[in-house]
Amino acid sequence: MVGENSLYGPLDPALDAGYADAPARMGFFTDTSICIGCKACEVACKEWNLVPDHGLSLLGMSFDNTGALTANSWRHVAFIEQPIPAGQRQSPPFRDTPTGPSSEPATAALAATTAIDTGTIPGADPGGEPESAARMAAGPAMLGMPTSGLPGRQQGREDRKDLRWLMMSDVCKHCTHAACLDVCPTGALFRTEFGTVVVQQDICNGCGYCIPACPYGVIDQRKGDGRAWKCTLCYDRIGDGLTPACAQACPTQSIQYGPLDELRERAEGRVADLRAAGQTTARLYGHDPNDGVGGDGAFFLLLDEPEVYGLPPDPVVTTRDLPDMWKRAGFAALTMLAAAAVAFVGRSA
Amino acid sequence: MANADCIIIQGSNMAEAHPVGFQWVMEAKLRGARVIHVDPRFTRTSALADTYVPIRAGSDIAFLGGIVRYILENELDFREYVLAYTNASTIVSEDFRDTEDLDGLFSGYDPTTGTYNPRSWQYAGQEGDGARFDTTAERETAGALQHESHGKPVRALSGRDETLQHPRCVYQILKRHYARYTPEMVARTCGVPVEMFEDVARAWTQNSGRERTSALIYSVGWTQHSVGVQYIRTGAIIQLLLGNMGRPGGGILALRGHASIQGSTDVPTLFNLLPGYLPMPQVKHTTFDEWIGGIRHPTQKGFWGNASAYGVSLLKAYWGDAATPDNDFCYDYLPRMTGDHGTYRQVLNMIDGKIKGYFLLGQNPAVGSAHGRAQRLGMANLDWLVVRDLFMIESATFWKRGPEVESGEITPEECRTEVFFLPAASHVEKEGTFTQTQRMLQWREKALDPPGDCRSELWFFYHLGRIIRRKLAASKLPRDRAVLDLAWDYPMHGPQDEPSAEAVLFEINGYDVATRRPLSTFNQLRDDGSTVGGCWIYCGVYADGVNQAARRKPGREQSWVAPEWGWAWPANRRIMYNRASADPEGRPWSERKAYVWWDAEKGEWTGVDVPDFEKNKPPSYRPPPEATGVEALAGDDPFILQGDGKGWLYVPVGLIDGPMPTHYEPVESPVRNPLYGQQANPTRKTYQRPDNPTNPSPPEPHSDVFPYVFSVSRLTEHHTAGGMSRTVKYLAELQPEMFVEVSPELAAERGLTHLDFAHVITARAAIEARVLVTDRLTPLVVEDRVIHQIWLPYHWGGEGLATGDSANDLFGITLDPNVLIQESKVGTCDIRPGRRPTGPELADYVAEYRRLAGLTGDHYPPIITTDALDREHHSDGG
Amino acid sequence: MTAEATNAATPEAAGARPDVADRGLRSYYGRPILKAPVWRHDIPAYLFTGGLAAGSSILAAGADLTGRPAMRRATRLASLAAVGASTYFLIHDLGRPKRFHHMLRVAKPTSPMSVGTWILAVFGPAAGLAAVAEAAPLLPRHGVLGLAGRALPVAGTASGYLAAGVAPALATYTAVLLADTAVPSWHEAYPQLPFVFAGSALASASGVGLLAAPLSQSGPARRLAVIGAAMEVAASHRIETGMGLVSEPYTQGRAGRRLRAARALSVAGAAGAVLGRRNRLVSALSGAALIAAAALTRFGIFDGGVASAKDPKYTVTPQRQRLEQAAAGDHSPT
Amino acid sequence: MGVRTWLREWPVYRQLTGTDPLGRGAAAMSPRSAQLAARTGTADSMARSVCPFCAVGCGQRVYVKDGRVSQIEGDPDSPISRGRLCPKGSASKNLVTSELRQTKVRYRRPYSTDWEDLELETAMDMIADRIIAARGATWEDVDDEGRPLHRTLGISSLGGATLDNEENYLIKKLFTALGALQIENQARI
Repeated sequence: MVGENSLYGPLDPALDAGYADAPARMGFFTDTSICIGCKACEVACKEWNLVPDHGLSLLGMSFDNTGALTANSWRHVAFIEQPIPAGQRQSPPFRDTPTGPSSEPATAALAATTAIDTGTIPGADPGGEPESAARMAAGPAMLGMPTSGLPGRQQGREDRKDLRWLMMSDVCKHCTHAACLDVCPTGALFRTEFGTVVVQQDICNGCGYCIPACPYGVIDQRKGDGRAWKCTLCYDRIGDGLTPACAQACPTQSIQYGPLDELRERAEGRVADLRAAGQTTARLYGHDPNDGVGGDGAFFLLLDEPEVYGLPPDPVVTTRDLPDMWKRAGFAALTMLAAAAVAFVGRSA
Repeated sequence: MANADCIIIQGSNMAEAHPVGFQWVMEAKLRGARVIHVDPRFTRTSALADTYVPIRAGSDIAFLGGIVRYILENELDFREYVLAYTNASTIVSEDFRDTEDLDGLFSGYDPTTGTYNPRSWQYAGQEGDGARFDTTAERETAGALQHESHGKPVRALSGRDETLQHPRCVYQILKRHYARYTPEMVARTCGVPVEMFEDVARAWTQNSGRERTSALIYSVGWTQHSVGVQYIRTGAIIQLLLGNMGRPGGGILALRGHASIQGSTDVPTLFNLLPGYLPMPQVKHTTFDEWIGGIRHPTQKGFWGNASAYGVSLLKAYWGDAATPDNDFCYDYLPRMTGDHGTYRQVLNMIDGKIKGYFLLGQNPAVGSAHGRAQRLGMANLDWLVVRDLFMIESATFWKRGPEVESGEITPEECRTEVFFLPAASHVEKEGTFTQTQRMLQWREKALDPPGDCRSELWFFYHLGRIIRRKLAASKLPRDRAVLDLAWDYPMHGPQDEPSAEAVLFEINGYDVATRRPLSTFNQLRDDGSTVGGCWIYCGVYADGVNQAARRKPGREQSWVAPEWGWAWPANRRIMYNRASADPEGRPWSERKAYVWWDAEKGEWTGVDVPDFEKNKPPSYRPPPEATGVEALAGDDPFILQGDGKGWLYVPVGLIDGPMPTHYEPVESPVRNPLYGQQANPTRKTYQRPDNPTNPSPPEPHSDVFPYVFSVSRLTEHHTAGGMSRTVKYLAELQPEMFVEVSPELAAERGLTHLDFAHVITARAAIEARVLVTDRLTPLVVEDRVIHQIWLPYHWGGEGLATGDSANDLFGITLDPNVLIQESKVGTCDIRPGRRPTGPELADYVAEYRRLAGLTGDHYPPIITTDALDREHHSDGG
Repeated sequence: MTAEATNAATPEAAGARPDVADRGLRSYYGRPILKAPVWRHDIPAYLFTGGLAAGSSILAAGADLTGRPAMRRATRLASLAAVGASTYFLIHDLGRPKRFHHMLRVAKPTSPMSVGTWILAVFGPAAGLAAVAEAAPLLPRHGVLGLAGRALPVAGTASGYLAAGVAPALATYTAVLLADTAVPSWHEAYPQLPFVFAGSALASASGVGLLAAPLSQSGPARRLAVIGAAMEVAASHRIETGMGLVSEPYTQGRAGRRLRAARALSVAGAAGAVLGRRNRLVSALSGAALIAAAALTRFGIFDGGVASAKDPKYTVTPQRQRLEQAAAGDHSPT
Repeated sequence: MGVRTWLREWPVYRQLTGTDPLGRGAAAMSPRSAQLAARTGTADSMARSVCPFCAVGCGQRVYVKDGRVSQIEGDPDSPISRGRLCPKGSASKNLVTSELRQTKVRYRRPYSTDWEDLELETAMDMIADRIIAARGATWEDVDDEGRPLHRTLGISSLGGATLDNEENYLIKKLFTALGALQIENQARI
């Protein structure tokens, strides 16, 4: 049903997509604070969905050799090493050890230039932004200590106080307002009764429009195949009451699957616990129905700013402005006709 | 484990090597447990721990010894538990001399054999028993492996001092032994800052006792050392002193790396063991009785009292009707050990051309074993080699590809080894049981038949035996009787004539010969030949004719102990020695930690687990003086497999390198032992020959040629030698290339750049890898100098999708004297930027390093580096 | 690479003092957050031909109305050729060209590409018939064909007007097509983009008129050339300067070069159209310039967007600023 | 297919007549999506197995369809693993179905530079002959003091840590009867 929030704002996507009596909206809650970076999610996903391998390339991005979400990697585990104290740690490990400056900013900057052939288009390009990569690795610690700059500036012993190793399993966000779905000209991308967003491979003709439309850079085109691919939240499994492959495999339940409402509740509690335990940087990402995409079907608990994990800090679905866009186009069209009229009326009569 | 209040993980990278097991650590953490990780390198385990403590590889005993001292000096031990359940109060012989007196040696050392005479280590009044223990032979035959299930035989009765004040009681001896392991000494030796050490000591002790328990987790980070067994012993001493053994949330958890590595020692494919940890006879055991006599002490307590029944039942299982009381149940058919026949001895014998044929069964020593070069050269000098694997592994193609072929040391045209590659069945294409790391047997159902020529080992060995027996059928040779008399008919099924695994499991379980009724517990085994039992500790897995290992009652439908999932030995007990979870009177130490207890009304032991104790023996039971075996166990002797029913803080007999753990430097170390004049384990097993050089260590000169400490271990994404992961595209791509991790400080010192190539050199080999510069490695101050450590994964080789040099090529061969496990977790090396030389230049390059290190001719590092012995002789008046 | 990257890691090279560095851009190993468009040259080419077809039909209708047969003939044929090319480009760009007809499965107002498909479905045949009608004079006077010959001009005129009616939509929806993406420099440009495309559509069509029509008939084309070029230049100027950081990609690299060239050619073309009104050659040259300008504009705009998607800073920085402004009011953690 | 049904299945028609005017969900659903189901549900058989990698012993469910393994995933019933698997365990299907997996006996004769094919029966027979020969050539009956040895040191074996207990039992039983003492496995490595 078309409603005022059909393009922006809180919404029950399944109802909006015409499912009269839809089941509860299902989704993922990925708690990065208990992720052990084992990548079982990446493998379990590929095994179930028969996704091709993404190729052999050592990226030097800590233990991340996948690089990004692509048509051939529907789960991607990010690794970030930061020379700062992790909130829970009770004694700084490297205190009194003869350590010099941290290497992380420099290694991250080098890693920013490594190339990957993921067998997809555009896949995962090297960024050419070594400086921002360096700042990612430096971590937010300096905010707390204004005197020190990026680790690496200071010299001498006991420079590295501690080490924090962030790990996060990224996935398609299954947005409430999914730009990829709305711009799809064939209806290949569609909303399921569970509120998830799926590419129908018997329909997709590889027009590629969904790819620049996604504010998270998730969906991607597979070389040779020509079609667009991404996480389906295991549409075939959840239809049969099974758990998606990645969530079932996850050894520590960093990836949790269930009704979105329950997950959001659980997540709020988890953040509170972590904050109480001293993890002041813990925050939720994508859980808010009032955000730019109407809330994500797959949301996260993060320990640092979103962009550090390769996520946009404040994504807004492009179709929010679509009505304005059509209006502007309309003006331009009328202007064309007017211009033509003027041109012909001129002295011809 | 989820019930622990504190979890100390040391010598293990659990989150990476055992991710799914790690879920229980995370659960405990969510319940508020403190998780501490002690490791040379910051790993994915450290990332999830509350506290990470960087430590110098190979200095764990110094660290743990420091904890022991902290406990004893501050009297933080769980005294009631210690008094009741350990040998703390036992008085030791007055002849005993400690490392305190002998600069790192214990009394009884014999420089000629490099072993101890443990006579002086015995309990007071039992010195004679030491003589029954031939340490030299014990070392050669890795005798200590039997400790997997029981201590060495000792007599039950011995003097005790319940006040623990007697200067020669175990408690005081322990206190004196560890007196010098002060926090400052720990800092000097391990590079662990004092306050970090004290933080760990505080957490460990404060989370132990009546109300709380701490768990200790280790894995091959501890076992693969020249003093590996003593690492574990030190952990055991701490857990006994703190009363954490046999209690929920406590104990020591050994994480093992292979699906059935526990099973492969229970039902061993090891030269020195027979099923159920019965020792393979030594040549001196000419009769059955001598053999059994070597296992059990005539007056000992405990379940090993019945060793003869276990032995006879095994021989009956092997030779069936041919085994009779008259012929000692075919005891003569058993081969005899005359020394070390271990895998590394074998490899060196191969190089020397003494071995004709070699079977590799799902094993890839060319990559997975220490000193890969020796492994490959050995295989290149065989008559024939049989490789059974899923994939074409490096050990099958050593004659075609590999470093030696590259360097010209092996050329196919001149390599005589005849190689058979037989494709194996995968785990889904055969049925059978795996024994996992907590001794649980789980039955695997068969999903489908193996493809093509692929077959199970069960098929291969059954039919191989069948063919050999057919070929020998006419033989009159006495040596062939053992083969022809073998009980070797198992039902077969399926298109491929697969033998029945259940029939084999039935035989392992054991049955009554007359009725063929399966036995339900090893107490039913007899030594009169009336019972068959293929592996006594597994007796009960087929109780009531039901395959107990195949039980799969969903975990959520039973208690957290889940006794109806699979079957654990012994007798389906999930926590061994769990009698210790109750106090001497049989009451739980605390409600919070209740596990099993004595139910006075019913007159039986009960609880959430199967009591690891005789069901109806009351706590008050005291055995008659003449009693032996099980009967001799008192109602408060929880350690039912130990000779005296107690937990051993001090091991009077059974260990080759001393009754108490002592810090020795790794065989290859950049520093002098800060604690004693004795540098390294004086009883370590060495093979001093030119093709097995050892990097020099202090006090030897030239140790600076190999200035860095290196360690190797696993990644989550790969499995051991990579045969099951580098061949799998979804795993290969996750860690596509061999790499080496270095600290930024070392990178600066050696000019190494992130992602560029570097190569690592030891006296054995030089290998190359891509550099990962990371803060996860940190230099440490040891003995007032900076020690750099580097780390490499050992998964790579020349075959498969992701290929690279093998880290294990860097190691030489030096073994722990107790179990003959090699030291492959720590060594010294040099690292240089750029790729290693190739072809013949590679060999020259390594040779040049040997020359610089003075490793020319046949000079080898001395075993003894203290003059304490001479001094002792003089004091004894020569 | 190594050296420079290492330097880059130090704040000096990052051009950041510590306190600034903290709030400076951060990213995941510098990798893009967005996926750049996978479209090849077909799409910018289509943007151009689509506009050309649209403009031409408008001009053709005007010429028809005001009795300028030569100009009518030229623009109708140009329109058919352009819409033909458009169809080719659209199908050729598909990952699965054989499935192009799946575009007709749905009609989605939320999808500019779907809307465009239906627009083309109407415009194409109409423009085609109008062009075919130009063949009427070639037909024999008598018989069935003769009948057709007499009917065609009427039908041509009718369908010509239909095409002209749809044409403005065809010329401007492509602006929405680009703007309705997460590509920062395209999306932010959505208010101006339709005018850029409308203007250059008119300019390029008048270019055809100037090229093909005799001086006597090309008056309107000249006026339209000036108006169109003016619209195009004015609107692109605002895109290149008015959007802060996300304007940057339009001024740098290939996009910058192409847009600067386009502007020069537009101005020259418009000037030539006016000044060369008595010179066939000058007129033809300015016509060609206007057509080239239109093509370069589309390619330039396209390149600018792609560049903005490939660099995380164009994604993160504006969003950060938005958040900081929002947080300026309340300090509740995000 | 009549024009009618064709029309009724045309998403545009469904958009105009149904509950999904924007063509986002119900109207756009394809026939394939409409009857999509998990392939575990349609498997011919399911075997309860155990992960072959490390020693934690995680439960696995192995699904077979048309004589091929169609899926391997964690067994939620297992109290050890609760249905979870690490990346290696999760890659088990790839392990058993890998194109690199060897399914034919390969034979390399002495001094040869390459592999050749060999029948399984022949290979078994050749290996049996070699064992008997090696055993005969290296048999030790007694030591120099006349004490029984009853063994051969001419044959070695390494492996077992990834094998079943039943397999290890037969290996030890046969080798022991043959007097082949030098049986070792990963436990010592």
